[in-house]
Amino acid sequence: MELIYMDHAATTPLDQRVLEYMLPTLQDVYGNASSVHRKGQEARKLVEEARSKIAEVIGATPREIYFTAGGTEADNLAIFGVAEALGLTKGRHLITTSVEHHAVQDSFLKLQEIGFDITFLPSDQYGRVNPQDVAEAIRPDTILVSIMHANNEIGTIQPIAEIGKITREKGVYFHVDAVQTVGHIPVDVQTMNIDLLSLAAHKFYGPKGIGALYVRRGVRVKPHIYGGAQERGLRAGTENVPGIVGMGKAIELAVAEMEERGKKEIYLRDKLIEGILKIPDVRLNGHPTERLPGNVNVSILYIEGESILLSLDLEGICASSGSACTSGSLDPSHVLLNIGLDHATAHGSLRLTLGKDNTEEEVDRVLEVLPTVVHRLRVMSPIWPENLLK
Amino acid sequence: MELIYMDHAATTPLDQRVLEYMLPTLQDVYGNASSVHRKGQEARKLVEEARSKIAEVIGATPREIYFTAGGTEADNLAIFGVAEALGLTKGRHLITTSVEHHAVQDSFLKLQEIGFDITFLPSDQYGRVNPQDVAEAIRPDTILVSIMHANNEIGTIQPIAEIGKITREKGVYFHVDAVQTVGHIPVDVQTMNIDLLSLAAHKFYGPKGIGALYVRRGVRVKPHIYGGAQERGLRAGTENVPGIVGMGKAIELAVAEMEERGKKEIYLRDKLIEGILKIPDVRLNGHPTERLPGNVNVSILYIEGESILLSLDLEGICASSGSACTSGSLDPSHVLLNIGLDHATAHGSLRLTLGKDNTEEEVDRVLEVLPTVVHRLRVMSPIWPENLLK
Amino acid sequence: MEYTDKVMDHFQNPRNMGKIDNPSAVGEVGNATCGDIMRIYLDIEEDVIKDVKFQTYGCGAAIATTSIMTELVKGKKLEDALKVTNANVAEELGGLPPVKMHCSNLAADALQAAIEDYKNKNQE
Amino acid sequence: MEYTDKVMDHFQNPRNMGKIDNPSAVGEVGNATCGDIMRIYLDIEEDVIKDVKFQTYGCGAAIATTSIMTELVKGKKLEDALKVTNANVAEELGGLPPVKMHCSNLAADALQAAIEDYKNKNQE
Ligand SMILES: Cc1ncc(COP(=O)(O)O)c(C=O)c1O
Ligand SMILES: Cc1ncc(COP(=O)(O)O)c(C=O)c1O
Repeated sequence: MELIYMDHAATTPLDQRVLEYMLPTLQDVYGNASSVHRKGQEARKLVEEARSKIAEVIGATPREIYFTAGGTEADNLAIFGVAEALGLTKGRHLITTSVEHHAVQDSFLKLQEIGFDITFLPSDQYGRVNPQDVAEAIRPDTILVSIMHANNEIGTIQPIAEIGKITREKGVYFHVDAVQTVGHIPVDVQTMNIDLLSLAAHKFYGPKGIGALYVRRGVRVKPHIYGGAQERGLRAGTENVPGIVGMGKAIELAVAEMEERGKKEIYLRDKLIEGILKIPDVRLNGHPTERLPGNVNVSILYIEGESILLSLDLEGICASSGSACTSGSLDPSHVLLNIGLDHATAHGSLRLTLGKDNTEEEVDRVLEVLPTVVHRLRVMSPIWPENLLK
Repeated sequence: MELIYMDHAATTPLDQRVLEYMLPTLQDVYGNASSVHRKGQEARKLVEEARSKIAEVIGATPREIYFTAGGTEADNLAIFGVAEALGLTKGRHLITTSVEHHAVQDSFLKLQEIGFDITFLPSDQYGRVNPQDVAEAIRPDTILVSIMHANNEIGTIQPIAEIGKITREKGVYFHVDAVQTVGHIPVDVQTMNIDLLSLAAHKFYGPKGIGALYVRRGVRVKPHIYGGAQERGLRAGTENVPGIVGMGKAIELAVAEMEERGKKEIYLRDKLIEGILKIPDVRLNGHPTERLPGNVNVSILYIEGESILLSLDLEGICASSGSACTSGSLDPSHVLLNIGLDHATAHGSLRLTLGKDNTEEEVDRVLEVLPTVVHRLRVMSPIWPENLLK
Repeated sequence: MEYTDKVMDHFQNPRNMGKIDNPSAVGEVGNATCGDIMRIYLDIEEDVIKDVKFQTYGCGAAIATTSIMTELVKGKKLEDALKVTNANVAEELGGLPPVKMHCSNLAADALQAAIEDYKNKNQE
Repeated sequence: MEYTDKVMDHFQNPRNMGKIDNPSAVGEVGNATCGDIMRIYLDIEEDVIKDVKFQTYGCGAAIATTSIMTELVKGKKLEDALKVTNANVAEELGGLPPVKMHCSNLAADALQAAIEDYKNKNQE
């Protein structure tokens, strides 16, 4: 049975061209990039090349890019870093949304716990935030607005450029979690007026365990991890040279091939959505058009997500769900709840996220398998209307 | 010219057997280890195997091992994590030494800045801490003692087992930064009574960008990075599967070959030390016997460290120094200053750290080259006694 | 999820899945908010479970535990059935991931609810 | 360190390294605490630097900047020498890493100290 991987929002395979590019740093270029000697300097050179590539792609300068261990750490650094830099002087109010990734949400909950004042903006039924709401929420003591570029679960893209205009006008820092968008859709920190931007390589066919935070020149951020003087004092720890080098290569390839990949993914995505919506009692989650090229998210009524995933997995199809059983907590996805789904509908969510190597045959196979799986589980379900006790 | 790498304390080459073992996770085993489907589960399996290997080696159970992005993050997690877990209840006093790595020292300085009370214990001229000093420093409000196992600069090994007895008796958590020792000399959290232990893979021929914190069952620690539910809620972020898997393999090999590697390194180390001390006006830094198998650290009077490194590098020899010019700050190594060296002597430090693949020929070559380099720089130096103005 | 082969077998081929027309008793526990609902139909003759069927809304563990529970109690006297189920549904499955242990409790609760229903009806 | 080839050349083959017996003037700046000491010997005839030598304790950049500075001022009139050095020792070297820029200042200071010494002696 051929495996069909449709969980690219969770992680992407490492592009083999990236692996090949990384290999020297896993072999002969083993020096510590902070060492004075040639083994250190050859590593340093590759690190700085990667930094330049990343900067170029998002419209930044190399000195504005700081490597972290991933998207989560980049988000933590941005949020705790700004809170600490400005919390005792400019103010203690921060604004975010109710549909952020846990890396952002939980950082804000932590800040709230230690006495910061956090506004969680609502979203509409598609998961979109209203820029006007952002404008109205900003106060004199607001130090940061943090809003994701696109949602990892439902794929909805936020009006970042519009919000950036507002935050810039009001003189408030703007952080954007772009973990799901960099390498997939255009991101430009200049035209979008972004001050801090989080990236993670493993979402664009780069290695796991490496990410970066863009920090606009002059923006004040305190470190979150203390120690050596790496990353110009903002992020201590021996540089993950292979990770950094792989991230640089991956972003280069992703941007070069973005248009082509995007077109194909959108075509397959729309075919998938159309096909799945033919199953009765299924609803699309997320925005119908303002959504990531590869994202499909539906709620399938009367059945639970994990059991759908297991059934698909038995057919060789890899997917994900916002069901509590897969969320690592007792509740289903806060994103699904916050766009207005009830618990049962959220439990029945199914996310299929396409990548550059998915094919139309794979989409066809999913559309063949899924209705059977759904029917089988519904027949088993005590809440399927046909099974209700009279 | 053959390259002679003697900077293993900075980082080690990735063992090719480790790379081979990692390769599948850089290719076909690309799933997110937290995913329900088979691609996730095959990654999860390898992650848990690595966790078990690491646990076994240090005398822990798998559930006590938490992966981080490196030694620095492990140190930060231990120190900030305990401070936060106990700071509002048990007390706000923590004890460490004046010879810790920056990852520990700077974490404590940060805690001090936000109102914790930190005792920095002095060391003797060899960098060793007196267990009696630890016992006397412990107060009712002491929540943590953090002392490194062996010093990364001067190689001195601390009397960890003796200190562990004291902290256990007094009921105070004991954190040990074992980044320089795991895989090199025996570490056992049971016999040494250690509650938290930091590890970094790239110091024992594993990959960069991955480390771990051992947390004894029942020990209370708060997360330092917030987000997803990975690592049972203590460390958020998509698992660095290749890093974790490589770390497991590397520790397995290091422990299997520890005795053999150690014997060879000690032999070469002692030959190096003996030979270098024949140069006039050179002193050994660190303990004469209680030192890491591969560590040589000397101060070469009248000349400065970076210029020694550059000169050696031109001869193909990779080494390091505690000179300010290489420390990333304006001051020379705090370790060298805190064991009693004056600034000039600290600036003239040279560290040669041996690894498993160094040979006697390489040692001989260093002993041939170094005197010439030293002499050349001394002739250039206005503070060399022969150059002093009458 | 790290499910055992036995769990996956019961998930794929659930035993006694479906409903009983005119059952002696029905028990249902859980709700869609918490993510698991189990319904047990019993056909009881002289305090012996002649037939048992289930319907489950929930994760793989929920479906597998209900399935194996029905196997374990089928043909048993009510008093023995109550003992069996309280004990080791999870064990029978070769273990469950820690986060899924509540599922085996729920399966036991569903059976109890059904037997309770039977007793209530028979008292009348 | 990311030194240019020119820096490395001057570090490896420092020009005018050594001392002048009976110099017209000597200047020394820095101290071992901060990690750099530079000493300049001058042989001056009719306000022209006939010969210049240096000794430096310090990092690669410190040695290279002193070396190139001596090259730049040798044969120059004192007033021109003062101009040259204040300007672009670093530039001549093809740039220096940011953390090393103070070295070029120090080299300039050393020359100034030596010329100062000369002036003081000549006033007497
Ligand atoms: C939107 C978003 N933010 C942050 C993260 C966290 O990234 P990582 O898991 O690489 O730390 C992810 C992915 O998991 C994400 O999708
Ligand atoms: C003793 C010690 N602690 C902590 C660290 C930090 O480890 P890393 O640089 O891998 O984060 C190091 C190495 O740099 C070390 O030698």
